[in-house]
Amino acid sequence: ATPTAAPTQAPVTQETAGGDAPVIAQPKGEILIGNLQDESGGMKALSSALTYAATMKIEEVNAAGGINGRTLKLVTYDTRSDVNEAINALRRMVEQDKVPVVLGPPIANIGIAVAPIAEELKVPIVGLFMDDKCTIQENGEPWTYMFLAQDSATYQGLTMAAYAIQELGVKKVAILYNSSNSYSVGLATPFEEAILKSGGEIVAKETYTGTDKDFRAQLTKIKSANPDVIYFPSYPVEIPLIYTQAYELGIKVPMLGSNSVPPTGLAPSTDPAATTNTFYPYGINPSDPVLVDWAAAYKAKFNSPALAQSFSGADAFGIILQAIEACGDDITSVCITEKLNTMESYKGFQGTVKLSPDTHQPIGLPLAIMTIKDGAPEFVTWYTPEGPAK
Amino acid sequence: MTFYITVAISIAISSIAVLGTFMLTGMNGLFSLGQAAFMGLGAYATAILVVNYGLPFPLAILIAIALAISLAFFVGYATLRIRQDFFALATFGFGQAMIALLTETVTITGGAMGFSNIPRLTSPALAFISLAIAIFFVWGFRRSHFGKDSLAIRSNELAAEVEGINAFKHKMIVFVISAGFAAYAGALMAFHISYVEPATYGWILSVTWIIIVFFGGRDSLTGTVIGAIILLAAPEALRFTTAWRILVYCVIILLIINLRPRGLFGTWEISLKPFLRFFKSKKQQEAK
Amino acid sequence: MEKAIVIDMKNLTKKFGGLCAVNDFTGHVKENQIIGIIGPNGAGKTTILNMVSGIYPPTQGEIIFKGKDISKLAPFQINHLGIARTFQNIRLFQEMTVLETIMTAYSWRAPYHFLETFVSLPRVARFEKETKEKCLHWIEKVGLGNEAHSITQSLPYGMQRRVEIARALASEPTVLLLDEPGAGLNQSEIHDLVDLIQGLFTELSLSIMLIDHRMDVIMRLCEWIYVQDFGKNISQGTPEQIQKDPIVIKAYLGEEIINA
Amino acid sequence: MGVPMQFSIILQQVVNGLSLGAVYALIAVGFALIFNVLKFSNFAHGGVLGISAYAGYIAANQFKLPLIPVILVGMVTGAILAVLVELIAFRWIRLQKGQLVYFFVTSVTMLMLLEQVLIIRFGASFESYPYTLVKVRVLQFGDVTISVTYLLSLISTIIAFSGLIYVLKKTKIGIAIRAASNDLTATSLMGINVNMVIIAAFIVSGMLGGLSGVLYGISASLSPQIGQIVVKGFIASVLGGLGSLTGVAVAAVVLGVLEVFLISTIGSGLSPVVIFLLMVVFLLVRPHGFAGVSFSDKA
Amino acid sequence: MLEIKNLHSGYNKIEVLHDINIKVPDGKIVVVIGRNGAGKSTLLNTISGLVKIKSGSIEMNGQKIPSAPHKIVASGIIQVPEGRRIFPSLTIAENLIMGGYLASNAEMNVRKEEVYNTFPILCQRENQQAGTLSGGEQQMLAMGRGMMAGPKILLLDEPSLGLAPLVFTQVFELIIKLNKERNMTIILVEQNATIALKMADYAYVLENGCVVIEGPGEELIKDARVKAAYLGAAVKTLKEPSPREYLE
Ligand SMILES: Nc1ncnc2c1ncn2[C@@H]1O[C@H](COP(=O)(O)OP(=O)(O)OP(=O)(O)O)[C@@H](O)[C@H]1O
Ligand SMILES: Nc1ncnc2c1ncn2[C@@H]1O[C@H](COP(=O)(O)OP(=O)(O)OP(=O)(O)O)[C@@H](O)[C@H]1O
Ligand SMILES: [Mg+2]
Ligand SMILES: [Mg+2]
Repeated sequence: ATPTAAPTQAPVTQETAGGDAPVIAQPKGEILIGNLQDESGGMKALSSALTYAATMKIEEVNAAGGINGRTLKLVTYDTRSDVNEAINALRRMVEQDKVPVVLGPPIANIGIAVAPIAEELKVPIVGLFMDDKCTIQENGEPWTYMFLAQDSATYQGLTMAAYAIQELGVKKVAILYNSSNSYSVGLATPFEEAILKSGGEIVAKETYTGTDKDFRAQLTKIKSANPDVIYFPSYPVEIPLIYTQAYELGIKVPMLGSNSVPPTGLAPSTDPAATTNTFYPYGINPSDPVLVDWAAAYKAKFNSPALAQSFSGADAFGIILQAIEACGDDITSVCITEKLNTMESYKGFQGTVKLSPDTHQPIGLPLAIMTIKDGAPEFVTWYTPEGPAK
Repeated sequence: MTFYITVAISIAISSIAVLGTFMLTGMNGLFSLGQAAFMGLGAYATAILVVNYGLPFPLAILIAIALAISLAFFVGYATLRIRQDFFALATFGFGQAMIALLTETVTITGGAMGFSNIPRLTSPALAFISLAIAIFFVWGFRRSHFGKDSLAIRSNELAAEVEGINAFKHKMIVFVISAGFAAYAGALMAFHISYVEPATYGWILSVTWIIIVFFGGRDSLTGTVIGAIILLAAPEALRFTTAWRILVYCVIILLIINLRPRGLFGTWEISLKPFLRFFKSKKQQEAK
Repeated sequence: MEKAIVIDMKNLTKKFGGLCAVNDFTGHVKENQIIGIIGPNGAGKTTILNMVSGIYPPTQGEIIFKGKDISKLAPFQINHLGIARTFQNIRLFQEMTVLETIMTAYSWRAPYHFLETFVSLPRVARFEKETKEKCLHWIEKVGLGNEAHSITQSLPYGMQRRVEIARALASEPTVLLLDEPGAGLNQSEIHDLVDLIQGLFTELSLSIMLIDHRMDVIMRLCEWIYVQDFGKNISQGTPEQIQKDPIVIKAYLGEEIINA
Repeated sequence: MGVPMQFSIILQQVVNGLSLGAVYALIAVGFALIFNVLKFSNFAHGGVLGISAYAGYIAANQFKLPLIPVILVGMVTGAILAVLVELIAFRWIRLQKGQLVYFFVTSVTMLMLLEQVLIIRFGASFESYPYTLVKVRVLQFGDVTISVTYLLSLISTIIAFSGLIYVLKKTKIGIAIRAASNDLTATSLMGINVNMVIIAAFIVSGMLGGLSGVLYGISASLSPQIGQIVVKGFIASVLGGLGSLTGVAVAAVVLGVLEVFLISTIGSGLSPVVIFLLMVVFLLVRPHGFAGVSFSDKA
Repeated sequence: MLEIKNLHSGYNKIEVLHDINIKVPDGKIVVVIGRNGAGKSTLLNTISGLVKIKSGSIEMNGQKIPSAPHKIVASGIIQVPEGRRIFPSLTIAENLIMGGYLASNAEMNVRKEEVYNTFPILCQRENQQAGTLSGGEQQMLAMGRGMMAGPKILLLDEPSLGLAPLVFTQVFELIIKLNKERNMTIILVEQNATIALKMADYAYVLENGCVVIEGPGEELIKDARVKAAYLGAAVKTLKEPSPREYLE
């Protein structure tokens, strides 16, 4: 049952000419937008960032009178980061609540798992699942209904490899990653390939799994391999631990991280001394005053600092809204999908995003390389796999 | 396929695995924290055989079950003779090892990314009929002398041994069957949701099945099946409680087990006798 | 005609850590014979029974059953050979009825494979039915006719002992090991018990090894008695000899034999 | 491996292993108290540990308390929680004479429940103890470094462990706790208030849980799933052997050292496989665990 | 003086004891005999607070005894339960400490000496796990554990169960000694009725949860009905008269 307000009319389901699945349409009343997130599982922190960002956007838009005079409503279902639950939730929000578009989770496994379901249900999903498999099928064609609103893991891995080789001038590289985490694996693999391709050497490749919190054994081993740099694409929980433990073991080489380092930096929880020599990428430049203001409002509202996923999540949601707006009165899954494919550009926190119709991923969106000074994040430069961005 | 059918299929498939746990933990008092790993094994093995090697689905399932059974035999052989908590520990270790294997053999399994693009071959009929057959199997097993042997071993293994029951063999049979159930459920599940990843099959899932068995009543097959349906449907049914749903789910379990320590159904079983009698009397009437 | 030896225990020794519970025990049971083992508490009587029934492997020595060394066999294998026992501390199955308990003793004779339970072949049901009848017979025999469907745990102590005996009998043994069947019974119940054992003994031509502290039981039933003390055999003989043996009186019976 | 490992690296790995073992040992001893005494695997211990870790975090972060009071806050929270767990999850079943297996079931449910409490309250953001809580974080011995939080775990384990052994072996209440584990009815016939004895056991275990929660929280940062580390306690308790806390502590340390050893040789990925195989072999060779007393029930 | 008045008790829905009236004067030995399942253990358990009273009362010196088992023990009533119920994983010494849980250390040491003097084997095996003791040894331990509490009233539930004849005599001598020398009040449930009745100051016969015969010990020994049912008289053909007849 849809808990919609009085003016809402029952959504209409039309049969398309050829396909077997109905087109989801919302001709009148409130516009429902699905939100497939983890609310009770291990990835809640990342998922909440998207929910919060979307909530802020919706309030903004509704306060300004909605889109084309229609207010928006988020239909959030919990996935518990479990693919089976995610599939059920997606079906439920599409079939029962008739949402014509869905904000997807920041978790690759769920992205991969729901891609064929989205295809079946013919409902577009815009999300932060960074793995290529989420948006591109095995035959190289994009999944019709899956869209990524930030740089892919491959793109990020390549960028960091390029930065390491070209800007830091390293040769011997060590990698430490979580082999049971798709995000971590998704970043480490292209990074490693790029390093090898550009003549670098992988002197140590260490993994950890699941809930590991102690990386001393791996770091000690890495230390003994004498690398020039350590790349560790990890989740936010692990990042401060790796910094601290590497520091405690006397590792002095630069540490290359991933976009999971919170934009507010690691202080006060991490000894600033442990993070003096580090670089990590970002979709945004958090020192941009617009973003600083937005982050402050975000923190005030949700009592939780904005994460990288908050910013890119806001962009993902913004892209959805722009597509909805472009559809005018024709709020159907078909129209929204088409508009997503043909969207010229979306001006968001990450810059100007244009989704490629071939990959359903942003085209050439540069990454901000960040460093940490005295415990505070600092912007260094915009970078792409091809080198510094113009 | 609509939402409700999809959910129903998931529940039916998981119930098959729960039935395995019912035999192992409910009837025989053996706690396996690695049951879910057998499910994972079944899921991956079938998926790989069908997708990568083009084997027919039924054959792949059979091979997967055979694989699970042989592994269960190995684990059981080493641990079923010794203390029961060792069995729990060894199966826990087995589960972790299985997940590690699935995660590390990236070229075959896809590792942490999971294994995707599995054709959806599990039809509703297949799922529901499989569950019905599984129930029938457990029912028959329990009704035969194996059912009584199970209880005897569960309550006093030494006395059972002394009166001629080969407890080790019995436990092995039960363990192997339950692993087969889990593997079969895994195969169906993989071809139902068309995607598998290693993380799904951790010890928590095994424990969830154990909880379901005790929730429904470890001495009641009816209770286990109904308990499975209730608890497997609960996360979906509780969606209105939003982020609180798993908490509410836990509270319900605690309440039931506290208030009815022998489970929702205790030792009660649905009996088919009244039905049979009803039909018989009808036939007789017709004959007259 | 000399009766054949059924169980031959040769130099049995059992050590628990530093404690020598049974020290070099040699003895035998013959066909259709009741022997008794008596001795002070902790003398190692139960331990001997435990070794014969396969619960503990002997530290040293061997147990020959009809020419076969059984000292390394598992309890269930020994049971299959035809040796059944009862326990001193009653060990019944929780939550099972008397009938169910006794039926489990037949399980191992079931002619079907576990896969057959799946297709529920008629012989599965037939076996169950036959077993049930046989078990009801045993239940009747030990005088629990009215209690077949009671949960064993809710029965009083004396009846639980009978359930144990019935369970042992249901194994259709040739040798029965009874560990203090008379404990917790009053004199008139003891009387019935003696009659019961005597009856079973003649009717089924059993060989019986009996442990008890009730001299009325031992003396009335046993043909030959072994007396153990601190793990060692201190005497053996017929009841008359034992009753008069000063060593036994000193170590075990005490000056006045109560109620013998 | 081409280059032979330098000696200091090996030494460092040994220290790493012992440190990890010390953390596991502290968790395991708290877990083993209930496991050995009340004879069931109390996974709710993980939940207690998790919530105490967050309680300590609030004390340190919001109220800016120094280390010792933070630890005390954690221990008190742990004790209170453990008692609550006993009242909510176990007491009622015990009164109805439910079997031990039910305690296992409710304890896991309780672990999930407490984890959900943390997810609902703290799940949306990442928290960690202020790094200033422990002033000196590492001790340096030549090339080898030792983390101070681990050292704290080690010291706490030793203190808690010897304290526990003393209490259980030498004090009346300790013996009563063990007696209660054998036979509740007979214990009450000794004039012992059984409920109080069990509460006492849970308080002690809860305090240990709280202590390990805070220390583990400091060294491992916080997440609602932090309590799942309790499985290490479970492993150590079983391997250690029923009835022997010493065995449990040894098993925990061995587990830590083994994990580090495997990571530094075959890598973390496949080490669970090796651990599983070793576990099976060990159980076959030593069916009574590391120090398990060979107490078999007598026929 | 312990007085049980119109006591009804039992388990859940089943009432086992019906309208029991028993008086136990201070310093006396009161014996309760009866068939298996007559309710003897239930009676002792009701006194100890393990089984809930359904109606009626148990009074000590005119005062109702408390209801929680551990409080009843504190008021001086100790039960040595049927089937020993020693703590198998504790050592013998620890079992004894548990017996003297409420006593002071000094008292405990004195009593422990006594127990060890009475049962020397317990002293030798002080540090053995009680679970590995033989049946009879466990019974001695259970008796010893009961003595540790220094009770005013000792409830003994079949103390001779599984004891070798020699020890058996010792145990009964001990009971008499405790009664005569310590002036301990004793309620004894025993299957070996002859001996029990010989030492009884007063005895009750329970049948199906009712007191059917009562009287001084020697009188009951001579009672033909008691003889037939409990003393293993040879004449088994004799039809047992209904209990009602005794009451008149
Ligand atoms: N599993 C065991 N571990 C250690 N010691 C044991 C074990 N089983 C028996 N013992 C010891 O062996 C000795 C003999 O025990 P056993 O039970 O055979 O005596 P018993 O002759 O049957 O005595 P009772 O007449 O009292 O039953 C005892 O001292 C007992 O403590
Ligand atoms: N926990 C219980 N639940 C239900 N019924 C019980 C329970 N314990 C005993 N009974 C029943 O209460 C009745 C009296 O038992 P009780 O143990 O008091 O007998 P008893 O006179 O001590 O017999 P025995 O000589 O065998 O020790 C019996 O019919 C028994 O079945
Ligand atoms: Mg014995
Ligand atoms: Mg009794």
